[in-house]
Amino acid sequence: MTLLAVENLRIDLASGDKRHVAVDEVSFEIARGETFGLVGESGCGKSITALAIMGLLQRPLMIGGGAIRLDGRAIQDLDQDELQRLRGKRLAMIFQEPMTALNPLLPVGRQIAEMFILHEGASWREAERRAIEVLARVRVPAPELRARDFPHQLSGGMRQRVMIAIALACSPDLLIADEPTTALDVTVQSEIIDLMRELCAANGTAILMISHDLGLVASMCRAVGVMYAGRLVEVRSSADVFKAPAHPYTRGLVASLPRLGSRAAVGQRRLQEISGVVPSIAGFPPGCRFNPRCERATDVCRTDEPAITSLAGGGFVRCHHHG
Amino acid sequence: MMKRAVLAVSFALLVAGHADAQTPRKGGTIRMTAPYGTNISTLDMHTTPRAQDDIYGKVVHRTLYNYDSEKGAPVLELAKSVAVSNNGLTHTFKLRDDAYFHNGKKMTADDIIYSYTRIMDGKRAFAAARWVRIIKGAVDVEKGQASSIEGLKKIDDVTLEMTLTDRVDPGFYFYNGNTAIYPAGEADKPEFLQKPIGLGPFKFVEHIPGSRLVAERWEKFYKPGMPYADRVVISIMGEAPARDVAFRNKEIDLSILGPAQYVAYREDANLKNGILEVPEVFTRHMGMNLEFKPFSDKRVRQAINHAIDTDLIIKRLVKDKAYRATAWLPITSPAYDKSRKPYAFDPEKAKKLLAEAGYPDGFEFEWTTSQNESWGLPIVEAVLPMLAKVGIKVKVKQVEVTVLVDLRNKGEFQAFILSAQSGPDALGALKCFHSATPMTACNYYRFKNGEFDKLIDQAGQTENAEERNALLRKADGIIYDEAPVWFFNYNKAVMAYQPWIKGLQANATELTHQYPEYIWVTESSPAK
Amino acid sequence: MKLGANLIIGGALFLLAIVVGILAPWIAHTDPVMDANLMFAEEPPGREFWFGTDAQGRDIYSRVVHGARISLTVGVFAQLINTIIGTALGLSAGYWGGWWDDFVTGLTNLLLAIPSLIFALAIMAILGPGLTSLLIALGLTNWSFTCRLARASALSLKSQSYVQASKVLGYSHFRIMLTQLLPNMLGPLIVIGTLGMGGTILAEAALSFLGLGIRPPYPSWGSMLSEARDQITTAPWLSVFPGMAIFLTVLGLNLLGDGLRDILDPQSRSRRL
Amino acid sequence: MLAFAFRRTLQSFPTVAAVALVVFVLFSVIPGSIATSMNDDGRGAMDAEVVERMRKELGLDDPVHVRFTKYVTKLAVLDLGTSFRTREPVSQLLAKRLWPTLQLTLAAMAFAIGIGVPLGFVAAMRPGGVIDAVSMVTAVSGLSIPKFWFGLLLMYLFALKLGWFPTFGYGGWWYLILPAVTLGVSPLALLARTTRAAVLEVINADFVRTARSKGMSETRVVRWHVLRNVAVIVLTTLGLQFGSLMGQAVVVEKLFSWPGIGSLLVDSVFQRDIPAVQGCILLIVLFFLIVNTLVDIACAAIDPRIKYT
Repeated sequence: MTLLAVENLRIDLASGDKRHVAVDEVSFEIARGETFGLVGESGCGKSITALAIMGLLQRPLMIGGGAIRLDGRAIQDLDQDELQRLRGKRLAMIFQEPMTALNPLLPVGRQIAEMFILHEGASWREAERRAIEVLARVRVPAPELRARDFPHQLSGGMRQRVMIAIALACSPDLLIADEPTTALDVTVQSEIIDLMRELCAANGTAILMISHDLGLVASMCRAVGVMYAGRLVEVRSSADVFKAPAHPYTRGLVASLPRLGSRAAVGQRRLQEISGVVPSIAGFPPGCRFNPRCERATDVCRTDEPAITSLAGGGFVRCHHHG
Repeated sequence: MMKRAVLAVSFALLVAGHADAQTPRKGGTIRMTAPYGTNISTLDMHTTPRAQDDIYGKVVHRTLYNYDSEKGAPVLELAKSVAVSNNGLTHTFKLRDDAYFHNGKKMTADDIIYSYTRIMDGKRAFAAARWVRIIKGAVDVEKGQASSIEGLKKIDDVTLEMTLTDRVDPGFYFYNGNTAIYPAGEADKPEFLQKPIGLGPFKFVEHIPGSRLVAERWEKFYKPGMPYADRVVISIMGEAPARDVAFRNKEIDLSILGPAQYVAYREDANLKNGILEVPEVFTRHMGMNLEFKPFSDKRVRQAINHAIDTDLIIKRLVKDKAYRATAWLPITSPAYDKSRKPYAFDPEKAKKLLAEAGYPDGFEFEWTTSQNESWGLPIVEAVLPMLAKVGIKVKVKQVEVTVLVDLRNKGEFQAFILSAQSGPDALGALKCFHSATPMTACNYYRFKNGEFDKLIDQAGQTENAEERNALLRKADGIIYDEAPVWFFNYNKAVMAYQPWIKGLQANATELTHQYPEYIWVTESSPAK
Repeated sequence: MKLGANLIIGGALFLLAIVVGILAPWIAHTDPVMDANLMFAEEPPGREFWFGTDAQGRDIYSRVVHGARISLTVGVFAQLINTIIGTALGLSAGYWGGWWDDFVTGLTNLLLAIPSLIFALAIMAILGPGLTSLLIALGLTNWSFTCRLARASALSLKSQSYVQASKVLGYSHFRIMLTQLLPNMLGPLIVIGTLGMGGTILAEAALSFLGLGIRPPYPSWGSMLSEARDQITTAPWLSVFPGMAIFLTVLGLNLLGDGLRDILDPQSRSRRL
Repeated sequence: MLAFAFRRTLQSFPTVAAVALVVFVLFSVIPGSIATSMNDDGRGAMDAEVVERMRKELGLDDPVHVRFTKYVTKLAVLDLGTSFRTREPVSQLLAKRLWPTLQLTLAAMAFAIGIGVPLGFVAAMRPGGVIDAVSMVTAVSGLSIPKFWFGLLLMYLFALKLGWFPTFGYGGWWYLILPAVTLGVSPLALLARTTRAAVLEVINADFVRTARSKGMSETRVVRWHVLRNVAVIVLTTLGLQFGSLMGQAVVVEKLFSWPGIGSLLVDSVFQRDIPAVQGCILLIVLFFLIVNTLVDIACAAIDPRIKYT
């Protein structure tokens, strides 16, 4: 029951006459109702992968190859009309910055109501009424009043609830959440995550969660894909990733997490950071793209690109020295 | 040169005469233009000295005299006859008994007395005071020492006695548009400025300030069968290029032409038959301040006249839209000396004269000018290199006309270039050079010549016109020789008119001043 | 792509005008004032007179070339005065705030409300036509946008940490304004200044049309164009060449300003100009 | 909103007062006078006595402080004085000119908005494309041409050669077109540029991406989410441009013999009709303040973040 399958996706960045490959050889699958996380540092390509799935890539970015299948049907080449029918209805997305992601000049109720106009042919009056219902569902107090508020009158958490309300208004099959809590206060983060998980579970909506926070993703998702410099370097179940990270980068991510309760087991190890910086897409290093920052790097890492190695218990890793 | 001028005059008269030969058509609209600025400055004629405003004045108002373009002299308009006393000072007018104001009231001697007395109101400044001041006792009213003008007496409703201070022809004074006759009392009401009432052939309808003035036929106008046209529209169009387009586009019937357009219209097969030319009574000149050291020497002033190739400027720059000035009085003046030759273009002689006067290396002077195309900057720009050739350097000071006039009146100049009215009253024009005339009046040059003064005084006392003209001719010759100005040209006014316009008058005092009752419009006019 | 084109075409046009102005005495064929020969008045463009001659028989090419000097002097210096006044007032107002800010803001609003052309017209009428008058009239009346910009920049910059740090370090206000604030707003100021120069050249032409332009006989493009307008049908070359000179130079300045904006002031796309 | 309008009126009071002062000062030192300007056709028909009498009648020779006190006390009761030239009350003079000027400026603005805004939109839709390049070069060209020359060229082309419009005159909308186009061309260019920039800014905003993610067609994205936001920016530009529009109107009105405030102002400056000059400038400033207050109200109505202050 695969809902979404991303196969060998490549995203190009055209700049002048040159083309850079921003994302390459990205493949993963999400089943109906499943939760899948995509983790990586900023600039690794996880957000544009999400935009590619939504069909929202804008020049100079474009899909360079591979396929994105929804229920087995390739959607990357669909025309705009068909894509529009998918977006919002079957695929929905929440963005990182709820302040800028909402139109400052329109009441939030109206911004939710648009969904019913677009996808369910409702009248404005009907749509406004249902917008209030949705607001209630995302546990916004006094939804009738809030619906008339403008974004700048709401708190960050409230705004993100509105975003969730918009995204889930038409009960999509897949919700893509791009760093949904990064811009929020820590105290409201978990509320939002819980809300999302709960509503999605109730609707049978699958989630593609995108974050730089491995801990958050692992706690929420069944499976995790780790991206580095435009490539997936490891795809595993969340449990496995924590237990035995296969890729040195994943290991670094895991090690940099503060973990309550597990500190005793691991001993008094200090939180680690991964040294070095993410390479720019204009100049990926030859061989393994992680090699300049990898403590295990050898000559082969500097010349040959590592191939995919399937791992026991499902998933794969892309490393010469995994394990 | 002279021949052409005379030809032009007769041509102009021919046009007018020919037009009258046909049977005038009744009806139609005359679309005039007011070309000298972007407004009609006021609807109260008494306050304004501007030629622009008198275009409206001629349409709606009337004065005691009119200027007869064919005779070249003022003629009685609101009076049927005038008797002059033996001493030449008291004039008794028999007024028209058929002239009605636009409010239906009949004109009487009271209206004339009212109008002239209003003009002399000492608390207010009416430009026309300059003319009315010739009436005995008018000055006392102006100074507030009397409430009525002593020299104006009503004998009965249609008889008016006017006593003057000097032996002059009152026609030269009371043909001026700003001495218009108003119905007694009306002009003191504030609404008069919004809806003026006059005696003219057309009745005021509307004035959109800055755009147009409309007047319609006055049915009770005193000349039988006149006016011919139903309406007069005066469009206010100060921009020559816009006027040019509008005329070619047949949106206006009359347009004053500048030099550039004069050439173009003359060369255009369609337009060349609709050009009316008149030698006007204006003398364009560079006035010199005789108290400025170099200019105090007659030889320097003559040298300047010799150094400038005036004919060339008239031919090439002014495009023959002018007649070479041979002295102060214009061609149409009865005192004009036809035999006089203008200063010859002779730089060598100019240099010699300068050397004799003690300026072998020339000198520098400041020349105040406006932007006017006919008597301003373009002329100055053409003269600069000519004066430079004889060693005279010129510093150009460009100002607005308003400022130029102000500076001239205060005597704050070394030289200026302007146009001055030099007719039709020859005596009045030459009086400006009389040493008794103060600088503030019009002797801006501070000209002083005993012989000249004597001639002018004599002429003022002479009754016989021919004798007087002979004296004035001689005086004009002194001006020519003394050269307090650079004699540039007499204006040739040129007006383009559409083929359907008939009955235009070649008015030498100002070509745009048309008595509109004589104008008629043929069927072919596109205007309704 | 297009950004570059703006900059190059605009810069080239402006540079051309400047070079022509500088080289005027060498590349002009005749003296623009004294070489008037009425025998050759209103000759159409030809081999001897490239752009034809004017009513006084002066070579229009030479006058256009010399006109570059006057027109550019007016454009550059008047705008420079505007920029200096606007920056000084805006910068100090934004930095100091208080009554001074209120005063400057009021002054700016005043200037915005009186159309600058009308203000300039009044000043020209008082001072009389001439180059100095023009510089004053156009230089004192067009600084409101610059002032608003400088003030807004100063307001946002003064809370930045490095400016705060300079304060802590005890730098004088004057030094902070000059060394910390000014360099950071230079980009947008240059853009506004470049665009303003074009406006100033056009304003000079408008004043000439209204009869209060440059002091003759030295030519400016605006006065040439204005003088030639009567002959626009009979001798079109009289107006075409000075008109094109104005058009191309101002076009160049506008393109240059746009191009500079893309480089120097990228975030200001929609700043209310 | 009424309270806002009221407060704005109060706030603009110092501006109006300052304008009155500046204008008074400027025109008390101007050379020449109404009396000498009467001779501006070079006929010299004003004699010295009349000039002197006129100066006295109009109080031109009074000391500055006397004139200023007179001016201010009159102004305080909204009396703009009497025109030196026509001897009418200045308010009456202005009233006659108000409607033509409103017609002209509104028509010019309508032209500028009607063409400039769509042009900016089209250009922004494909930045860097051919349409963008052509429309922006056109816009910049409109900004670079001397107004009176442009007006003359229009006159020749559309009145004389093609005969589509009358050359001059005041009447129906037919007469309005050429002057309005002449006047509107530079605000058009500015609006096109501003709109383009604003659209580019808005179209790349996050909330537009959100709108797209909802499955909205581009037309709806523009209609529902771009237009409003662009409108705020464009409106503000419009308000500020109004001042320079009134300045340009001076040139255009003179060229086309349009009976508006602008041509009255130029006449009055040249004829030294100082009360009329003062009245015109005050009216223009008032115009500007009203338009900008309206713009602010409109912006506040569109943008909930703007408070009436």
